[in-house]
Amino acid sequence: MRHRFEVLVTLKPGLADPQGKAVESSLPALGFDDVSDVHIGRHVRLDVEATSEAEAREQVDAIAHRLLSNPVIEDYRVIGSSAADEEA
Amino acid sequence: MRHRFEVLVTLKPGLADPQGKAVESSLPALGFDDVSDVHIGRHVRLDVEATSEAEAREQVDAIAHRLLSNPVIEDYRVIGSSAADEEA
Amino acid sequence: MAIATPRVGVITFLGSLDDRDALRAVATMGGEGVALWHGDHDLQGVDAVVLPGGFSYGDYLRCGAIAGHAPILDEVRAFADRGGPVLGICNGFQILCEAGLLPGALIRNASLRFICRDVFLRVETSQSPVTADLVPGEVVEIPIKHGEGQFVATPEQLQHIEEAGLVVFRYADAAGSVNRSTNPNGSVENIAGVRNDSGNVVGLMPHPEHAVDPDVGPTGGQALFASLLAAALAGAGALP
Amino acid sequence: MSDEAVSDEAPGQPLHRRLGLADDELERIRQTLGREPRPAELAMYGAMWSEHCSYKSSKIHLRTLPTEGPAVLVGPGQDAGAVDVGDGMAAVFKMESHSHPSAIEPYQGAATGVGGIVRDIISMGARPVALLDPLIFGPLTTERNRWLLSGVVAGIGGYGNCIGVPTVGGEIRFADAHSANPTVDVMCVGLAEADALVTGSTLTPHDGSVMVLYGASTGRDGIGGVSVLASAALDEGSEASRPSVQIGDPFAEKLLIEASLELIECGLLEGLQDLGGAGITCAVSESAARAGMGVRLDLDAVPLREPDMEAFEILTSESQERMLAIVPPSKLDDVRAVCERWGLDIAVIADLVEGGKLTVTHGGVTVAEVPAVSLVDEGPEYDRPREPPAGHHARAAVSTDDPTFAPFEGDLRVALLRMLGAPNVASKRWAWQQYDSRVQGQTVAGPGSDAAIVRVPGSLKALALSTDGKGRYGALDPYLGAVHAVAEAARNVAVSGARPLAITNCLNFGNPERPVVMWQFAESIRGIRDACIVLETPVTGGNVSFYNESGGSSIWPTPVIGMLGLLEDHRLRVPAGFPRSGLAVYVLGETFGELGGSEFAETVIGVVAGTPPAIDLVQEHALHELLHDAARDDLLASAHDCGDGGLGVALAEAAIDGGNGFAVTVANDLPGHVALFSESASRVVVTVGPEHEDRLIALASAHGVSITRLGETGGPRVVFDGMFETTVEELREIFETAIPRLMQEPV
Ligand SMILES: Nc1ncnc2c1ncn2[C@@H]1O[C@H](COP(=O)(O)OP(=O)(O)O)[C@@H](O)[C@H]1O
Ligand SMILES: [Mg+2]
Repeated sequence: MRHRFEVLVTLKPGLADPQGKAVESSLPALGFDDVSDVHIGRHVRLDVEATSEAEAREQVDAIAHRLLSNPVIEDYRVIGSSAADEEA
Repeated sequence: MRHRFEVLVTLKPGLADPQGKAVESSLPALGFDDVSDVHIGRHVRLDVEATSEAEAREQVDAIAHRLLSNPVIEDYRVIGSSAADEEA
Repeated sequence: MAIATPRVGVITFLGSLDDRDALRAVATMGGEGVALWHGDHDLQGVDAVVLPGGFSYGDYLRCGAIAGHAPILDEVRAFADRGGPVLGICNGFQILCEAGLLPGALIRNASLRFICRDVFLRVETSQSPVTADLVPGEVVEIPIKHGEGQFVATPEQLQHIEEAGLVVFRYADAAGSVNRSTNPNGSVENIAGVRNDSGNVVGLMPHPEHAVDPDVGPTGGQALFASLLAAALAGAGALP
Repeated sequence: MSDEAVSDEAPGQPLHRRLGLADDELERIRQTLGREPRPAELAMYGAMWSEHCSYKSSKIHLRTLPTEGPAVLVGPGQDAGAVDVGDGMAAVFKMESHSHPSAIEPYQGAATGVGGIVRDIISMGARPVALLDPLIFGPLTTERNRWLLSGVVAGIGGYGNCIGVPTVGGEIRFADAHSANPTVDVMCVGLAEADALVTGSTLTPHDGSVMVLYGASTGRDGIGGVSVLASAALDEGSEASRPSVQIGDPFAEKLLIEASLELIECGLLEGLQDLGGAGITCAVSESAARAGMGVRLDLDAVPLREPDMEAFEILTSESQERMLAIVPPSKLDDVRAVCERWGLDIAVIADLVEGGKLTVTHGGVTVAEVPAVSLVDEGPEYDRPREPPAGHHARAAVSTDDPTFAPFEGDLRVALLRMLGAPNVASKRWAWQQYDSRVQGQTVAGPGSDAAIVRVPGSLKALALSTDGKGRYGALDPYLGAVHAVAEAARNVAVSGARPLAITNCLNFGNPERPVVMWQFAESIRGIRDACIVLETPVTGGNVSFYNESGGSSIWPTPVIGMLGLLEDHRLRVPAGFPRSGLAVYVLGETFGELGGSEFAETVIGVVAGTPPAIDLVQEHALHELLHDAARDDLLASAHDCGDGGLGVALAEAAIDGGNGFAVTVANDLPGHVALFSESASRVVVTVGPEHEDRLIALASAHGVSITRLGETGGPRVVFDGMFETTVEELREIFETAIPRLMQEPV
């Protein structure tokens, strides 16, 4: 069975985030004065063929750890397909 | 009150996604043979000060549309703080 | 007795761009350049290894991330463990960080823009294969050309990097003074290049291979390549 | 295929019209086929007979251009032109526009523009060695124009930097008329061994050979891009064409470069073609027509990025980063091995057969069956009506609105500073510092010099490259605008000490169906022709970009010229800046009262009016010969041409560039502001050591070029004797910070 996951990769707190900073500092000029703590990371969506969701998730976890994130500077979390549907 | 949101920005379906392709084709060499449809986008986290969550979300929506995404080639969706806690 | 010519391997990854330039620089400085291929498990018995600049795999995921898993990295790791001199330039530096052979990481320039221009680097240590012939405090002029050259590290890493003297170069001015205005990309502590604990692996964002031929740029890379060739001749990386 | 699938614009229109085909064009197709065309066939003709692919409105004019000369190896008609640079080497070069896509998505539009022109160079069998990017935007006073400039520059850098081809030059100009339609042209230059050039005549495909598509898979990118994007003005359709924005993949392009060159080097190919406008249809039909053969094309063999693509979509998709090779079956395995090594997918999509028919099957059904030549060579050709704008002839006589005759009471120093800080003149470092100009290690002089100088690897020779357009002049007089563009491009090459060899061009115009635009076009062609004949720089190729109009108003008629010159020994290259103090400053050429269309008129007086400067092409040519000989004899310490802003700006730029001031006396009969800022053609500021002054004067007189001593270089001060003085630092500050300030960035 095919399982769809989303992986959110975020910068570890405290590290420089030039993109987040750039977005944050451009907001007031656009009329958004009440926004703070903007951080930019990566979003990865992928499908995994596996017999169970647990097995698929294990693979996604390994991929996220080994390739999609750099553990020195980034954290990640995996959202299963169900969570992905919780969209606004 | 302060509300935390996450915005997921993804390429519109049908557009070429060189980033996703590069990741996808590197996976077999790492021993992951069962992964397909890899797509890479951006993840943005931000805090908004507003009297209600609805008002805050409205702002996030406007920001996502005007600044965080490029509507010509990207879609976005907003995940409220509640959904953001649904993490694996 | 004939003087041996050091053999310096330059790895081509998919998306490497300055690989030919690095080979040419090795030759210009009197070494023999040997082209190596990312997919091979073979360093062809070279005396030193250069990971060149470029955009391996487009740097699409994260600079150096995918190349950091290339088959040849196993050999580079073993070579480095034996003490062989390894130099990562720009994308090569990013790959070495991703592969865990050097501390820290490189993220987008503070300006969010690609920058191509000449910079001055202050040499911080002579304990590295590319600075062995230089004296700390000396200044060399070399071009940078990168979009993701901002060096960052965790606080613990950073403390170790500074305490153990792992910084090899800092962005400076012509007089060697290091400050915010001489920092082109926001790197923490103006760090332009670092080494590993044993000193034989070095990475830097600037491009010494584009600074050996006076007709096309500054010449601050000459001393670095001369050092690297000398280190290669010492043969530290040879198999027992 | 339903009609709806092709386009949902202009519902109610018959299919052929929605594909951009006129009624008489449909009739022509009926006659060729002897029957009603099938939908896929209509899509193919629609793409191939579009203005973009067929040059139907421009052909009869382009034919009048001089295309032959001793150095020309390959003239117009191939993917790119080629000139002999000696030692068995050929320089291949071409320019193309990506203006329409850049107006919609500046980053990707510009990026894919780079990708497209680079593939043209690869398909000639040449290694791309340099990029140049002439750009024109609306004023930076609006957020949209700033966004366009940022995006385009980032896109060019993002793509060019990632494929390892240095961006060594270009230009950026600003004009209101380009606000809605920015002009984004890109030139690529490559090098190949002359006898290894891939052209229709060097490689011959055989019956039974196959066509191999390699590189990216095919998606719904830019479907109808040819007919919709390039052949219709942006007003309609720009919303609708959005989903077809193409995303560049420079990493794939880098692999294409390496794999393609290796395939050629190993002798595995019988033909090579890039995929650009009109996608597979164009590449397959052109290859077939060129070989005088037929093709059986199987669309089911094309690797698709999206499922369920219709035949017409696969046929006209403009997905990027794809190439088509003709391969004899015996070499197929070797080709596959090379591509695999470079991580590229390949697919055999067609067989070459006797005859001239292009047969296309999809899902086992024949969807098209047309003579290949009919797509390529038998498209319509139009001699569209031309008409000068009202009042043009009146203006050609001495015009009273010519700013040359307007009195000027202002401060000359302030005027000079304002011009140095004007966006057209100010340093474009902000842009070109975002480009890797060093990769490949051959850049002797990159952006910021009059001509870029790129060594031919392994030799002392170097290519000298410049791109120039003269928008203001062209707007006032398209003939003169074109002549000046060629002359300035050649002069930029000549001041470096190089000899101009040949040009490519990109002709940026409005809607050719408007008689005024067509007149502008014809006048421009006439100007290019006259200038290229006298300056001995034949035209080796080019590109026409029409329909640059919105809401009924067109861009300025802007032919952009890409000049390629040769420097026999790069060590003799002459820099633009004053390299040291104690040099004598001379100006070569004569200054007349010519402020029509000048930078002074626009920036200081606030008008774009008058008659552009006259130009004597024979005199211009003599100037180039003089510069060449003076450089060869190593007489010159510096040379910088007088362009926008005339002598005053040229002196200031040379001082800023070299970091040395000067003291000069600009004495002639003209009023001060005219003497300083007149833009009379064919002038160059040079410096010489005292020991060479006599020889330079003698050489100038031998060439019949007037020479005037102005003063000397040295010190931090800039002195215009009897007029005003300032400092190099003051000039530099304004020149360097103007663009960042306009972009509202910290300086
Ligand atoms: N978009 C650009 N890309 C690269 N280089 C540029 C660009 N715009 C300007 N330059 C460089 O800046 C310098 C000055 O440009 P310009 O004023 O147009 O020169 P000129 O007046 O001599 O034709 C040239 O070296 C040119 O190559
Ligand atoms: Mg010039």
